[in-house]
Amino acid sequence: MATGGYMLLLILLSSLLPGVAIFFLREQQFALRTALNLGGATLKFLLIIALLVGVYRDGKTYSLSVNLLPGIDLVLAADALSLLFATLSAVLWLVTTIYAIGYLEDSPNRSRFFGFFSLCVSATVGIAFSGNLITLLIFYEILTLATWPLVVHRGTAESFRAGRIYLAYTLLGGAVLLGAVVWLTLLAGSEPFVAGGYLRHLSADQGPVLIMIFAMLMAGFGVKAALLPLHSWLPRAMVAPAPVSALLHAVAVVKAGAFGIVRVLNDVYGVELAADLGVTLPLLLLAIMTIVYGSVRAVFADDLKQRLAFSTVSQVSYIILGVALAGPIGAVGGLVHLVHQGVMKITLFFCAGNFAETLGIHRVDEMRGVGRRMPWTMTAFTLAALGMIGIPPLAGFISKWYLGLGALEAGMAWVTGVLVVSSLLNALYFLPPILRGWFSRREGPWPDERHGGRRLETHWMLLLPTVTVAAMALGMGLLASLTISPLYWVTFIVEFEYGYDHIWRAIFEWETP
Amino acid sequence: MTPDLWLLLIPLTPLLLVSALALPVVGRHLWRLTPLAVLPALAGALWLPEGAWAFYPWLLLGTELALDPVGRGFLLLTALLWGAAAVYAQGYLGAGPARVRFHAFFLLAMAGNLGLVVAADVAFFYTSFALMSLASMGLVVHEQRFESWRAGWVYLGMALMGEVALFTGLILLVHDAGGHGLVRVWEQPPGTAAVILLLGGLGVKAGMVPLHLWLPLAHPAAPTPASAVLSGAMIKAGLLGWMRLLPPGSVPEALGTVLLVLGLVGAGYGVLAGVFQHRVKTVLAYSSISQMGLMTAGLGVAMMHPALAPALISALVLYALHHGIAKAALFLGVGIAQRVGRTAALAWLLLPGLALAGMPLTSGAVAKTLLKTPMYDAPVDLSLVTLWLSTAAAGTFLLMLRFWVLAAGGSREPRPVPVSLWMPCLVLVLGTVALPWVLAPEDAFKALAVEPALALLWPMGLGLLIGGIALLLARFRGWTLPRWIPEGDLWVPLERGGQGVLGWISRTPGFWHMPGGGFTLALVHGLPRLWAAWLVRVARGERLLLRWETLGLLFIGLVLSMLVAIYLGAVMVMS
Amino acid sequence: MATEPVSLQIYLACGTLLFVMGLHALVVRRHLLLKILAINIMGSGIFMVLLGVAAGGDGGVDPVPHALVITGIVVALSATAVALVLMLRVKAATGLARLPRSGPED
Amino acid sequence: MPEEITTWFLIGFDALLVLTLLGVAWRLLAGGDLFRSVVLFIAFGLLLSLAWVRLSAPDVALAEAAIGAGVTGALLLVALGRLRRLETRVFGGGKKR
Amino acid sequence: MIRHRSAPALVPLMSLALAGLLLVAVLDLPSQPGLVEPVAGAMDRAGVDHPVTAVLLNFRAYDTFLELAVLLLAVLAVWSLGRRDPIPARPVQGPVLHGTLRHLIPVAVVTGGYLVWVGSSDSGGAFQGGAVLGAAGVMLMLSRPRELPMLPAPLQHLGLALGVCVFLAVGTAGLLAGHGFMGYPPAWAYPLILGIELVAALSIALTLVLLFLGGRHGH
Amino acid sequence: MPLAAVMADVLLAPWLVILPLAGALLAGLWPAAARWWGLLTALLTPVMALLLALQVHAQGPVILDLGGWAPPLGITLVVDGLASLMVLMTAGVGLAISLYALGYLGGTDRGRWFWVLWLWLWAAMNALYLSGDVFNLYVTLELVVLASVALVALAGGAAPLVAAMRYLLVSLLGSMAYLMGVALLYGAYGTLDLQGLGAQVVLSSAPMLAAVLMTVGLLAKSALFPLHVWLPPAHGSAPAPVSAALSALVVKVSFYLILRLWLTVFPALPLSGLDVLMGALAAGAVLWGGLMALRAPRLKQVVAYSTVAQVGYLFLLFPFLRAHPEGWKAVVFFAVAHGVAKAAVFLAAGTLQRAAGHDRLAELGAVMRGRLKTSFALGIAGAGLVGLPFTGGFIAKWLLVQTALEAGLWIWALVVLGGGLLAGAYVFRLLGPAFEPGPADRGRPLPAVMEWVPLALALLTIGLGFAGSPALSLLARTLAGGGG
Repeated sequence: MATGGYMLLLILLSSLLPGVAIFFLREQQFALRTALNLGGATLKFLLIIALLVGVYRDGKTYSLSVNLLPGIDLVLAADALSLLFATLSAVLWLVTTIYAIGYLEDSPNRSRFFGFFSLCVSATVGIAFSGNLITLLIFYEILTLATWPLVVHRGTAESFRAGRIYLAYTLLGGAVLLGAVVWLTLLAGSEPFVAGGYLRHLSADQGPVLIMIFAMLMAGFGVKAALLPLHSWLPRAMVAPAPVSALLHAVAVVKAGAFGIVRVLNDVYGVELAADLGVTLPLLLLAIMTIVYGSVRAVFADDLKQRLAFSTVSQVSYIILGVALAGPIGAVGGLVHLVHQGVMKITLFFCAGNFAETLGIHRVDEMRGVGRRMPWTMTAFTLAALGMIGIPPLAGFISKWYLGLGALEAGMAWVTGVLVVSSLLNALYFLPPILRGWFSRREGPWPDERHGGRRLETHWMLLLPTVTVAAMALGMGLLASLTISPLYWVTFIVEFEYGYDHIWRAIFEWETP
Repeated sequence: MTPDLWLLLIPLTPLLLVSALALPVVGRHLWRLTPLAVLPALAGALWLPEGAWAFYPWLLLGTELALDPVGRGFLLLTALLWGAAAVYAQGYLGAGPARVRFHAFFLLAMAGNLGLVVAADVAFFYTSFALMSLASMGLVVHEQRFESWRAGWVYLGMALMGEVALFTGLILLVHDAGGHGLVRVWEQPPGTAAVILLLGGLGVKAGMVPLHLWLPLAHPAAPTPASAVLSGAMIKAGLLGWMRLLPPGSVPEALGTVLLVLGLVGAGYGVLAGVFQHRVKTVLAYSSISQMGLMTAGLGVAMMHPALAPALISALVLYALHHGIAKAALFLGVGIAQRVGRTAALAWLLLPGLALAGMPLTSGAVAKTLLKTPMYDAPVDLSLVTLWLSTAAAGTFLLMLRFWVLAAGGSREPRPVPVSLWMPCLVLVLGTVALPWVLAPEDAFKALAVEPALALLWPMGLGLLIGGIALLLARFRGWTLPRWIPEGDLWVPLERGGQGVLGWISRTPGFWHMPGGGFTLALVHGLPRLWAAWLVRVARGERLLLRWETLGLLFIGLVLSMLVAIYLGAVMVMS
Repeated sequence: MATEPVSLQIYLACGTLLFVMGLHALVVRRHLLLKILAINIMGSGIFMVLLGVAAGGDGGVDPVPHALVITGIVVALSATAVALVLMLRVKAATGLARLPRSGPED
Repeated sequence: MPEEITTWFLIGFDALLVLTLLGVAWRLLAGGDLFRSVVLFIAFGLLLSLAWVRLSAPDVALAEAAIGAGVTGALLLVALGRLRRLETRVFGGGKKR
Repeated sequence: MIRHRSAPALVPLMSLALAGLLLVAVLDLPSQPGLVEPVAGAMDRAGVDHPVTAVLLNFRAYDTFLELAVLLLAVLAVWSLGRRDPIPARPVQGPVLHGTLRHLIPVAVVTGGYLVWVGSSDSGGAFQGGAVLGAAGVMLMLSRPRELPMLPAPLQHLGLALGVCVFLAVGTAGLLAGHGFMGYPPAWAYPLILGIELVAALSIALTLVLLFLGGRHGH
Repeated sequence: MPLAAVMADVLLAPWLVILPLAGALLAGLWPAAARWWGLLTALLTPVMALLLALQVHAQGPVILDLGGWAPPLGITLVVDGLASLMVLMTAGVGLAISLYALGYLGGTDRGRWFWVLWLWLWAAMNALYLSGDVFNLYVTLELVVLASVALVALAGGAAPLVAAMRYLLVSLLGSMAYLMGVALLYGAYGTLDLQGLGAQVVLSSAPMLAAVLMTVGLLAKSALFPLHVWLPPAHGSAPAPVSAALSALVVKVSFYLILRLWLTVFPALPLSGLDVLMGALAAGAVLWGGLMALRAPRLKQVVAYSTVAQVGYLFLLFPFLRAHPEGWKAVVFFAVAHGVAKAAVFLAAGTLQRAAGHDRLAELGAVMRGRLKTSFALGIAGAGLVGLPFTGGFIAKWLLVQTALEAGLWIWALVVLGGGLLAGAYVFRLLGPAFEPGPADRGRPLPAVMEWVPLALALLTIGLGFAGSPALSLLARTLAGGGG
């Protein structure tokens, strides 16, 4: 059973060890640090590819188990869902690393930054590969710890305030989560994640307790996923440097929360049980409220990054919405959005970073005419933003398509109304920057132009990752049916998860006319 | 070349060209190739075999492309118009700085328009539709005037509304059908909700009253070549969508009635609102609304009487072709008319205008005749409909009169007309005459018969009469046309109301601008203060604890209370 | 030669009272020397209780408590010695042979 | 009878001793003059060793007299002396406590 | 929270309550045999005749060892606190004291030695003897504060630690010899105990003197 | 196998007293080489402690009769899982403290005294952990007190001296209360042996009072709120290795004793009622200490108040003892985890303080940025205090919460979780200065060992994250109560 667990360990260490090493580098050791960064990121990427090959081609199972306490193990395991999230993290880490190297050129405390950055990624990958709830909790908390230094990286009073608020929320969430996990472990033991959940055998009178625990779990994971009453930390955490916002919002933190919710719903409770307990509907409603609220707030945010942050609040709840629909197609939509939102949002943050770093643009109304000055970045921004709205053929469209179908399948056609409202709101806050960027004329100089007179519109290390992820956002939608696409993968996961074998057919039935 | 690749090339070519625009050095000059991007489509429309079908499992959600007769007609129209407009744009835009941008959006919209014509599955249709809608936004606001921004916002807002309605409708269709290939979708009659959503969603694009509000704003605002394709090709996408997604026979007949009524209202209203306009392009825009109303009504009849559908559909295709070419010719002609003398201007605009009004020998005559003919065969009496159609034709003629007056009037500065302007225009003008003879020679002959010709001519006479009176009044009595209906008709009061609401929101205290909202506000500012007060209290307590009296008191107190606790515990255990 | 039961009770009570008296003084008196004395008195009270217990046994005088008390006396002496020196150092450092009423300001 | 008288006498002696002990302890802990407290403490130790004899613990009595009263007393006295000296030296003639 | 005004009044009250409870417990103590029987039963193997000494140096030798350690540690602690101050002027002045001390010291030395010796069979022992010896030393210090015939530092250290060291050595030897930690071979018990007592008494005496001096040597 | 066979016959436990004591004596007799004796002892003792733990784990608990005299008469050494775990923890932390002290104190005069006293303290703690006799425990307790008071005073200056004085008096008060308990127990049952007492104690006035006096006395020594006031000044103003020893180890000593007493001697006394009182005090400690730590302006004070808070967790012991047969193990594991983490934090704080010349949090940023290794250690160990994962603290927190929930005492679970939040707040407050903008400054030059030791201890904190099972199985070999 536990074959090749070292692979998983290696994947974890591939970011952890360089991270720790970087931590102790002197500020001036640029080449070594860059080599460690990129080496680690590339290695992780390659290892994950190897893992994928191992799982899908050779049918190997990977797991690793370390005893923590009697009856409680730290379990690392690679199933389809973990691989999805891990791959996303690995790829985006690689990209973000390049971006961050370019972004932080000449800024102080780079060693510290990259050290924690790598730690953060290690925790995220740990979350991905967690084989049971306790392991998930452990890495989830590590993530809190590793992220805080990044939030306060700039060291201003504002960032400390943001850091405090971030901590207050996440630690509280962590505490609630710990309580819930312990409680659950007492009830059902420390079982590994299993498709369909492992709580079925509990007697019926445990129902109220299970509901209580579910609520606590959702609260715990909901903090990072920025579910409605617990979202306030996120827009404030925007004071962090752009690569952090990018990774934080696209992959690491918010996704960790969403991923946790997915795990709980699918592999701990199991959708059926959750539906029987009646907990999916409240979750669904919460997700919907978050979606709408986040969008509304984004509309009124002037600061570009702030707008993106509220957009994240809204978009991450799509994932939760999808799984809370408690049907296979909705789950496809939710899970695929996990990846899609990540890629699109990271693009947006990269773009915001490019604007800020190159021209000093921070506010939406400063973006007038930026399309002419930075066409590549603006194109990337446009692609990602349109994807967020759900415009085909971008990645976000695929998510919304399945979410909509999932809602219909679940007999909740009204949810499509939510999607519609949200899409319109998304358009309302994403289109103005796009239009201003492309069609307005700039009068006067840029707020703070730094990269004037070069051949490229900005540093290549900023541009390349941005364009890459934008292309990914496009490709994931346009080529959604390829066997390497996230959609394909997610469908595979969900088929396994729900025991259906006809999803693929149900969605992709072609007949010659 | 296999149809597989060919079909894909139709939407792909413009996209490839867009990408090529981004090339470092040559990219800046590649915009000159824009007209060539329609060539695969044109060639496909002309030479691809009937029933060509291709399947691309890797694209999007699995994409099917196909070419059926309806598609062929629309493809021809689309390719022709976009090609003409592209050539025209070469000369029209000159060397403006934003030229590349214009061409980029132009190409994107072109790709969308071409793609939706050949799409044979719902997802690709929607993708193309969205691409076209959004990219045209770039065309509408291209000139960056206040007017174009206003038009652009209205356009975009309504287009997005249409998109989401379309999206939802499509999802409902797909859900019911269990697949998204068009063929599969047709197997299942659409549900009421889907029908309503699709009606509305596509109705925006088709300029269906009352969803037409964007149209009279956007068409005049856009650069002329863009107006041409907007009015000539893109609004037909709505019609095509209806034909594709709500095929007559599988939809409830009530929908046909609704479409018929809305179409007829639109046909009349377009004329009514159009004649009161004071700008050339606005008049043309209203004319489009009116014409689209006619086509909508035709489709409505087809839905009401599926037996008539085949004939009506092919008539509608022809009508769409006719209207597209004529309208595009008019728009392009407007651009030329501004540069030449009054007579020459009228010469450029006369033929397409007449065609639009249904002058015998033109495509209009054939199209109108073909459209009306099946209605005479309807199981119920549709004479009221046909009468209305004829009346609308009178209106159209009136509208054209208004158009000519406006186009020929006003100040003008003669400039040379480059070949890139007059050549496409000429092609289209000729097309208005040649079209029926090429595509449906038999029907063209039939339309020359006396009865249809009369049916076509009396409305024109009526129109001429009314128009003549008005002209005479204007000339000799100084009568001016009242501005009863503003440009964008219903939008104007809506906008005022909306501004009021927005103003109210912006006047409310800064709640919305606070990063965390009211709750967090209280949390962030209230709690720390409370917290600090608490800490001070605790520190005072600590000093108190530091005293030996307190310490001793607590020590002894602890001993005593622990004793009590154990005693109580013992009592509890005993009992 | 076991002591009379009544006497034993007297001594036991005395030991207890000495203990509490010492405790009270430790708490209430502020001079460190008095506090140190108080602790010694507490210890003496305990020793008295122990020895009282030893003398009250059934089978004669129990030698074990005696040993304990001797040990205890030595331990008390050690603690007292350290405490006295510490008191002197405190006095030298702060000028007071008592504990400040509040913590050191820093 | 004589045995009983002896018993009562002894009990009386015990009671007296105990009362004296308590009184001395009380006085010495009451504060006031530190020197008197120390002297009383030495006396207390000596009385205590008497009590230990009464409790049939001659070993302890010896130890108490030598250590409890003797050595501790000496330590207290010398500490008191040093305390006073610190007072006069550093703080210029402060008197007691 | 306790109001600090009420604290002084509350302390006696609560002390009284505690005293009452303690009295109840103490006076209520049952009459039990204690360890009289086991001690008596083990005396034949104890190596000494006096039960208290047997308890101190055999049955509970570990206690006594640690007690010596406490004493030593006390000196070390005192030393760690700083250098010694000179002894202040005698608390009681006058020639009487001086003369008395002169005669008292030899008596004390003899008494101390005797007490150690007699400890094995009767009341007395290392602590008592050591204390008396120490008292003699203290008196010596008091009588001649200026001209102290103090031992050199290393010897002081050795003398201080000797008791503990020897005790530890004997205890460890017992462990190594299989009698358990702090155990003696029964035959060797008496000489070993006596030896330990002697050394301990010396150390104790030195300790007491040094404690009296306070602080570590040097000026 | 051969090793195990040989070890089976060796009586290791006494050596754990003999070894550090011999080291202490040698260091005292040969002051110039004190540090080398100290180092030797510090290297040998952990080996011994590890062997002892392995032996106990393999063979189960043993009671050694000292001098061959069986319990009612003689003194016993109780060598069981609990004792050996504490000895092991002390040894591990002790080794780190010793190595650190090599750098921190160098060859100064004060350094010599540190070594002597520290080895005495170590010996005394080991003696206490292993002792099985209530009176013997008193003597060892006094040894611990004298050594630690002297260590606190070692810093010199008014504040440490006052702190030491207060500490001494409170400790002596506690000792006296304890001794009174011993007297009462002996008076009631005529024996001093823990097991023997445990077998006899029933619910009556004398043992009740004894239990209360001993417990409260020891509570004062272990600084449970509200008797904690002596701790922050003492731990906060002592030299860094001393602070580490006191906060990590000495506080645990009296806790250990309380645990031992209630586990072995007083299981017959009812806990229903007492558990609420103690739980309330524990919660009070967690809250109070946490709040004070949030307010304290100096690094070491914050850490000291953190100890006050974390001592609170230890005394969840009582609710757990009552409601859960295995509950105390969670608390013991917490004690171990806290010991290691707290020592690391204090040592790291000492390094920073030494480098910067002060430990005012607000002005510590530059040095924290300059001394990354140390800040890192502070961070990891701080995470251990908060109970973030992969540290022993997490496992401990997990166990506490698990125990509380298993026993149905969710309110104490809330206390633990809430306390974790407060801990998070003050630990991140400690780390905050490192992230302020500004120059990095390595401060005064320091020996490398002062940077590496805290880091190593911090990593040990992480190692403890995986020590849950071994520790619990070692604790399973603990001698249970005689009466119960």
